[in-house]
This record gives sequence, C-alpha cells and structure tokens, in this order.
Amino acid sequence: MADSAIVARQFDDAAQQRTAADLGIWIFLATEILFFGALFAAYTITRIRYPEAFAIASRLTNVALGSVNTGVLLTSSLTMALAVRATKLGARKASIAFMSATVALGLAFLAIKGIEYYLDYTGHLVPALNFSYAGPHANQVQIFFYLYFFMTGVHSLHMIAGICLVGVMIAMASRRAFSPAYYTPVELSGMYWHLVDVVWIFLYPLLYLVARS
Amino acid sequence: MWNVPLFPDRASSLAARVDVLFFVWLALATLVALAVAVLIVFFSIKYRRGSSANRATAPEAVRARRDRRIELAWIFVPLSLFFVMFAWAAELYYEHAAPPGDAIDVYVVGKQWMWKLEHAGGQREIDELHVPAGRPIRLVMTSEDVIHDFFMPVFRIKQDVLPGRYTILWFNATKAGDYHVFCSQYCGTDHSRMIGHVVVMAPAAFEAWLARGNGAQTMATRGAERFRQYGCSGCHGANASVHAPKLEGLFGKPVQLEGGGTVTADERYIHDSVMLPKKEVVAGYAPIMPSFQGQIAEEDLLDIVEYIKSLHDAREGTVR
Amino acid sequence: MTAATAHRTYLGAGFSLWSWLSSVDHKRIAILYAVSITVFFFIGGAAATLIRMELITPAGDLVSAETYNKLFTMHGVIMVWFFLIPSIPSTLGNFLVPLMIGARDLAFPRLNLASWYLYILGGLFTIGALVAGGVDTGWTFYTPFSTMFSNTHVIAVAAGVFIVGFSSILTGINFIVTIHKMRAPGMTWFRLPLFIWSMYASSIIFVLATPVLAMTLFLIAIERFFGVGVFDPALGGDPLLFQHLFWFYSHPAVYVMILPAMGVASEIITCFARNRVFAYRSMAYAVLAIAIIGFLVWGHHMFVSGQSIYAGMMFSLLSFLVAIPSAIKVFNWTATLYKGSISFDAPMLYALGFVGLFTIGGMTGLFLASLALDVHLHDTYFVVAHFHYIIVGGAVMAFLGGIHFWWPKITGRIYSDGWARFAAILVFFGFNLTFFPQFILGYLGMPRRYHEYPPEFQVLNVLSSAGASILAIGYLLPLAYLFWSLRYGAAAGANPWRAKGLEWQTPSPPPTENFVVTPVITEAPYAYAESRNG
Amino acid sequence: MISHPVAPARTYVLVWLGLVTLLLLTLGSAYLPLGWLNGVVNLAIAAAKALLVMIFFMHLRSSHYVLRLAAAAGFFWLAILIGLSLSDFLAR
Repeated sequence: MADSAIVARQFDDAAQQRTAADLGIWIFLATEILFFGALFAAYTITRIRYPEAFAIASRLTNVALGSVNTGVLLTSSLTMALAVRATKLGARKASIAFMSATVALGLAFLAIKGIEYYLDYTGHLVPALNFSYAGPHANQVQIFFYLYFFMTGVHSLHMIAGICLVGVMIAMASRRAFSPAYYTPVELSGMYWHLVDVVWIFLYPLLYLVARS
Repeated sequence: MWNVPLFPDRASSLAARVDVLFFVWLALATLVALAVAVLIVFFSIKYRRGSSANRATAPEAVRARRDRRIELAWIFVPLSLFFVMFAWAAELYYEHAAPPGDAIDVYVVGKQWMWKLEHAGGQREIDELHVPAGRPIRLVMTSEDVIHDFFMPVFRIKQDVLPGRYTILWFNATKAGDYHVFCSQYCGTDHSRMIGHVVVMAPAAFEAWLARGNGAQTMATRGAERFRQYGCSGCHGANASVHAPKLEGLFGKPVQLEGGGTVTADERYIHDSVMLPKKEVVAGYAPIMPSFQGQIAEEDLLDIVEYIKSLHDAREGTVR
Repeated sequence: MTAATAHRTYLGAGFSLWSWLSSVDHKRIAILYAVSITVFFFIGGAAATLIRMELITPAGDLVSAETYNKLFTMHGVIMVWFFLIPSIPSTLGNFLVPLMIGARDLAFPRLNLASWYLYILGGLFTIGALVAGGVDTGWTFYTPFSTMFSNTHVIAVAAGVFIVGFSSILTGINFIVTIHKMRAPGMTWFRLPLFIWSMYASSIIFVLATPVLAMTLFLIAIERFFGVGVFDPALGGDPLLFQHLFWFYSHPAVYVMILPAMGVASEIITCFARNRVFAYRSMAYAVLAIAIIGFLVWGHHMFVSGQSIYAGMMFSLLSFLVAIPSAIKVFNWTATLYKGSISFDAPMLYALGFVGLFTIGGMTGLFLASLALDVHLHDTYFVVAHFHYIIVGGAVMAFLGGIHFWWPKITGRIYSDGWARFAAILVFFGFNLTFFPQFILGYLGMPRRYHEYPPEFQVLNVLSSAGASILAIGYLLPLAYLFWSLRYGAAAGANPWRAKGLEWQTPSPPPTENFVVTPVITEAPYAYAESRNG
Repeated sequence: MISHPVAPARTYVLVWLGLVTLLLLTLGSAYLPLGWLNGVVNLAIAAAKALLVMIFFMHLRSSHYVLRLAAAAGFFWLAILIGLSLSDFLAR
C-alpha cells in the first residue's frame, strides 16, 4: 500500500515516490485549471458580447458577503499551509488543529455561500428557477447569473471535495499515519485546497467587482 | 445508371479559380506521395535482407552533417511552399467573403428541413433559387432553428446559416443550368432531404420568370406592413412623438454609437438593433427600444430589413 | 514451460476473474483495456457496417433517417472516445511504457486501475443510452441542435464521454510522471525510444485538452436540462462559442490518435530495417511540436461557420505549420530504410502501409487547410475520407502493426506470419477501396451525414461499401489467428525479432516485476546497424 | 533523506497578510472610477494573489523547475484557449 510509510513496490526510494507525487498533483492541478478554464473562456467571451449587462448584473451580487468569503478562503489557505508545515515537523496536535481550522473555515465559506444563494433566491435571481428581472438587458443579466451559479457551483463542489479530503487527513493524522518522513497525502490535500482557493481568487473580481465604481 | 461523374460542373467565376488551386494541390500531393512510395519500394528491394547492396556508412561526423542538411531542406522547402499556397488560398477566401457592391440581394431562411427564399420583388421560393447568369448574387441568410449550411457545389461555395444572425454568401453564375443545393451542416432527422436546386437562367429568361412570379407585393411593401404591424412605426414613423433614430437613408451609412465607435448600418446592424436594441445604441438617443427577440419571425424581420433599405433608395431618388 | 517459470509471469499471477479486475499490474490492466476496446471497436464497426449498407442505394431504404443519424453518431462517439483515443496509449502504452524505460510499474498503479474502471463506467453510460434509444447529434454535439432540438439521450451520452474523459486524464498524468521519474539508470531523455516520446506528447494533450471537453459537455447538459445557457442564440448565447470550446479539445484529440501510431511505426520500421532511426532528435522534437502546435489550429474546423475571416486566416496559417513536423516524420521513416537490411514480417507490412496511408491523409489535410478550397470541401465526403485516412489508415493500421509486433512479448506466443501478412495486405486494399472513392464524392459535393443522396453518386458509394466488406474481413481475421496462437502458437522466446528495446530483454511474457534485475542503459536506442550480421 | 524545505511560520503569516491587503486593495479600487482600468487592476491583483498562494503556500519557490513548468502550462494553455477564441470574437 502506497499509503503506508513504506515505499511502494514500483519506486526505488522515498524521494522518488515523493517527487512523483509532487509532479502528479501539479499535472492534476493543471487539468483543474483547464477544467475551470472552459468556464472562464465562456465568461470572457460572453462578457465581451454583453458588457453593460454584466456590469448591471455584477452589481446585483452581494459584494459584502463575497468579500468576506474571499477573506475566509484566504485564511483557510493559511491554516492549511500551516497544517502541512506542522505535519512535516512532526507536530501532530498542531497539524490536527490547523486542519480542523481549515475544515471549519471551509464550512464557513459554504455556509456564507449558502446564505448568498438564499438571498439570490429571494431576490429572484436564480435562472431556470425563479429568475425575473425588470431592468434593461434582463435576458443577458440572466446569462450572467447562469454563469455565476455555474462557476460558484462547480467551485463549491470542489470545496466539498476538499473538506472531505482534509477530513480524511485529520482522521489519518489522529491515527498517527504521518511522520516527518511521510506526509505526502497531507501535502497533496493542501495543494488541492490552495488551487481551489486560486480559482476563487479569480472568480471574486470577475463576479463581484465588475463596474462597482 | 452509368452516368458516373468524376468531377463536378463548374458554373461560377470563382469555381474555375478554386479548381486551379485544387489541381495544383493534387499535383503536389501526387508528387510527394509518389516520391515516398517510389523510395519505399526502391529501398525495400535494394536493401532487402540478404541483398548484396553496399551498406557501408560514412563516418559519424560526416553523416551527422549530411543528415542535418537533409533535415533542414525538408523543413524549409515545404514551409516556403506552404506560405505560397496559404497566401493564394487566403486571397481567394477573402474574395469569396467580399461581395461586390452591385450584387442582387436574395434572402434565405433555413428551417428544419427546408429552404425558404425570397427575392426583393417579393417572389418567394421553397428549395429553389432562380438567378440570372452574369450578375453577382448576394444571399443574406439566417436560420429559424438550428445551424444549417447553404452549399452549391457547382459554385464551389458554402456558408453556415446560423440562427439569430445573418451570414452572407455571394456568387456570379456563368452557366445556365439546374444545379444542386445541399444543406451540408447536420441539422437533424431529414438533413439529407434539405436539398434543392439553384436554377441559373439567361438574364432575359430570368426577367420573364420574375415577372410571372408569385410576388404580389415586393418585400419592401410587405416590410412596410410588418413595420406597422409590429409597432415600429409608432416610434420610428414620420410623425411619431418619441425621440427615435430616423431610418430614411440609414442603410449603408456609418452610425455613431453611444459611448464612442461607429458601425456601418448593414443587415446585421438592423437585425441586431431589433433583437438586441441595447447593444449598439445610436449616439444621442435613450436606450428605450424593447427587444423583439423571440417575438418576430426571421422572415418578417427580413421584410423589414428590405423595407428599411428601400427607404434609403426612396430618399436618394425622390426626397432630394 | 515449467510450473516454476509459469508462476513468475504476469499472466500467471492469478487466474480468477477477480485477480484480473483487481490487478494493479500495468500489464494486466493493458489486457483489460485491450479486451474492452476490442469490444467497443466491433460495436462501432457494426454501426459502420450498417451505414455502408444503407449507402449502397441512393434511397433511404434500409433504415429510417432517424436510425441512420443515430448510427453515425454511435459510430463516431464509440470509435473516437471508446476506441481510437484509448487504443494505443491504454493497451500498448500501458504495457510498454514501464518496460521500455526499465521501471517496475507506472508511478500510480491504482490510479491506472481506476482509469480502467472509469472507462468502463463511461462505456456503460454510453451503451445504456444507446440501448435506451440512442442519440442523434453526431459526435460533435453542435448547439443549438444538441441543446434544444434533439429529443434523444444527449445528456446520458455526454455523461458517458465526460466520465471517459477522466479516464484519459488519469492515464495522461500517470504516463507523464512515469516518464519523468521512473526511468532506469542511464535512460536519459535522448535515449528514450520514440514510442515513449509519442506517449509523452499524447499525455500532454490528454491532460490539457480533455478537461475543456468535460466542462463543455457539462455546459451542454445543463443548458439542455434547464433551458438557460451560453450556446443557444435564442437564449442570447453564441453557438460558435461551443464550437471553439469543442474543437479546442477535439482537434488535439486527433493528434492523440495519430501520435502514438507514429511511435509504433518508428519502433517497427527500425527493427525490421535493422537500422537506426533517421535523425532521432528531430523525430522526438517533431512529436512535441505536433502536440503543442496542434493546440493552435482548431479554428480550421470553422472556416465556413461564420467565424471571423481574419481568425480563419490565422488558423489556416497555423495549420500549415503543424504539417511540417508530420512531413518530417514521413521523410525520416523513409530515410530510415536507406542502407537498412529490410525484412517484411507482418508488423513491417502494417507499418509501411501506415506510412503510405498517413501520407495521403496528411497531404489531403493540406487541401482542407487551404481556406478557399475548404469552403468547397468542408462537410463533404472529402473530409470523411481525409480523416479516415489519418485515423483508420494511420492510427488503426499502426495499432494492428503494434499488436502484431508486441504480441509475442505480451502473450509469449508466435502467430501465423502468413495469415498475418495476408490480413495486412487485405486491410490495405480494403481500406483504399473504401475511402479513396470518398475523396471523389467529396469534390463532387456529396455532403457528409446524408442518409439519402442523389443517384449520380451511387457507383462510387457502391465501390466504397464493397471496400468496407473487404476491410471488415481484414479486421476479423487477426481476431481468429491471434486467438489461435494463444493455444497453438509456438513459444516466442524473449526476443523473436532480435529487437533492441528494453522490453525485449526480459522474458516473454514478462514477469510481474518486469525485470529480474533493474537494467542499466549505456547506448542510444535503435543500435541495430552496430550489431547487424548480414 | 531529502525532504521539502520547511519555511518558518512567520513567512506564511506574512503572505496571508499580503493576501488580505491585496483583497482590500482590489475591493477598494473597484469603487474608484477608473473606467476600463478597473478590470485590468482587478485581474492584476488577482494574478498577484494567485502567485503568492502558488509560490509560498504551494511551495513553487523551492520546487523543481518541472513543477513550475506544469503549473505554468495550465495557465499558458488557458491563455491559448481564451486568446485564440477571442481572435474570432474581436475580429468579426
């Protein structure tokens, strides 16, 4: 089992095993960038076609909650980075504490996102469900909200996956699965978590900050 | 049964030029394929296992230098050839995309699974297009549902026909006859039955055909009716109280847009102004026009487009 | 074979079904893939057979228009995603990548098994949708037809392709990491066999293109389900946006089919010409160049779509550029024969057939890259003939060549060379008879995806269908004599072709750990001439 | 035993402070009437934040160049996708 501290049979040594895992996760993250990339491309082209509608629609998003959520996510990246660091140093309790904080912040993010979704719902901004908008460009405003829900929705699915992943890491850490010599799963979970954060870093200005001035 | 054509008829000014391009490619491709085949066969025989051919190779350094020269040759010789062929094909493509100013407009609407065509004089056709030889014809095309494609092999041209948008195709037919029109973009169940004819006629015969055509009203007359029917005249009419842009003499002129920039008032602009009025607002006017997306059939809109074009003609002919 | 040695081979590592379904050995997973893609190949082939039968007569008299549309959609979807794209990488690639670089396994063996299960899951979705009534959008899923107008099982098939896409991604990740990290001592980058280079280049496409397709299909499914979206003009979307996203994946996907075939051809031609490959380094750079420039040319599928004509010109120019490395490969294979010592065993016949058919396919691609000519040829049978020359004449021919070349290594058995040569020749002639008439049909103007056609096209269509029946026999024959060899074939020995690759230095079939001792590499690949003895 | 270098906790906290500052900066700048520059500033700040996360939290600073190449490839190919698609939409 590659999950144990023992080097898996296909590798020569632990260093080879770990550099392989590092490269593997980065390539996976590159595929994630392009997975979201298709959405960013669709967003860019649609925004260029309907700049006024996107300006109007973006002002209908909840910038306060969006900004707070960005802060929450950035902080969760800090706790995750500290958790990986603690694991590397063999500080098991600190590592568990930081990972628990990460999970808590992740859940907070989802909760805030949920409140936002609820407010969007009561504001009749959910396409295909209850969208109605009386101002100009209603049809294109709806397209913005379609992209908004699509992009944040796919991002939230990634958040949920990340939370589960870190949860498993907590369980493994409490069973003393990691040591300064073996911490690859935590490292990889951290990388995934940070990438989901990076995606949000771009979603935030594109969805919330269009034409606020 | 034994009528087996191996090469299509040629019936437009462009077709001959596309064919020349094709034959040059064919010659190049045959040359390369033959060269590869001949070399493979020649080497296969000469250097078959057990043959007594001389296999002694030059020293490594000499060989490496020679190999590099060969490599560079077969990078740069094809590359320069490709640039020439690219430029040639691109030039022809540009001409294919740029209709001459004096072309006769015919309007095409594709729908699953038929072609509806309309001449400016109001003559309507289904799956048939009558055109005079020797005059450039410009097709303004749109679709009511999915993407179709108007393909006329004898003219060597085709163009996708998109919903919600106008695309343009033009040709100058040179030879009278009855030729195929195919829908060549897959469009659903009866895609292969979305075919028709383009009938190229001598100009006189075409005039006669037009005269006995079914056009009780010209497209512009019909367009004027639609213009009232959809309420356009309420704002754009002569004695409307609303501040709306004047349409007389608009067509073909540059339009100043709100927020800077100009566009030419072509078919696309008129179409988009009706469907997406907020997209390109004329400078100095409030964006108050409602969108007609989903409320007006593409055919009716084409009538209105032709009507607005005719306003242009009327002004230059009479008002001045 | 004694009991002791039998136990040591990967085939002897377990005989129960579960021992196969739970194996993380790359060689056993390769076999799992080989069996599954063969099944899909014959399903897709059955659809092709019905299509060719329908097209014998101009009238649509064998199947209804709806059925016909579902048939060519099923043929495309299954052949592209369930056969061609995984074909060489997931079978020969899976088997050979660790063996050729001197590794014990891929870097992530369990991921490798997971990718097979994803493939099967995606396949089940797709087959399920077909059984439930099929889908009629064409494999290209063009909007707004796929989102608003088709009333077939678009979402289920999109889900199947979405899932199988992740199988490709996992394979790609595994190969890239393995090639970077697991090479045996002395196996430097420029000592890698060209097959490894081709796997590396294909993997780049797998990981960077496939996610875009996955998300695009997701967008299609949501737009279809909820009636809001960015593709349908009636909703304010743009159908050309879909085409850009789709071809950003699907054009590189064509290179995923042909690059591995190029790798196979390089291995076979050097072995049977007993010669070093001509200009090894430019062969390696060429596959990378094809993989990378191949991402920049997708707009050549859209010259008549209503795309900006200036964008069209840019994409046309870039398309000519990507032809250069392909041309280099063809010339270099030919030059590899010079001063060789050539024998014509079955794998070599397949490989030489590949070079010829690929040359024709590649040259006709240049016709299509030429803007004004594409205006006439786009969406006609000329395009159909062109891409079948590349991916059937090219990729499938090379795949069969590879199967014949490595069969003794994979199974430890020798097949009948006479039958194999006969099948190779049959496939070559059957293929040309099937697809050459389609070039003529295309220039005449016969559009693709036509259930009925004007009667003057009949003779050429009958020729094509006749060729297809020969081709079908050519594809069924290997199934018979290869299976026969499993039981009655002579033992192959470690290196029946006296080939140079590392994979030939271990017993046939290889032991579970691939090498008894980790090999150390001291020389460049294809050192045939140095050890040639007559 | 080769292992990843371990950065001091202070580095991470400083990076986080940087990130939060940039967040406030982008939020603030969004309300300045800069016209088309707003979008550019927003994206530039987002890129800076992403770089901070990737360089420090994801350890690209101390990583092998192949890993940096893999990270860059994702963004580079995304640029190809968006850039070449735009060549159509902007030139129509």
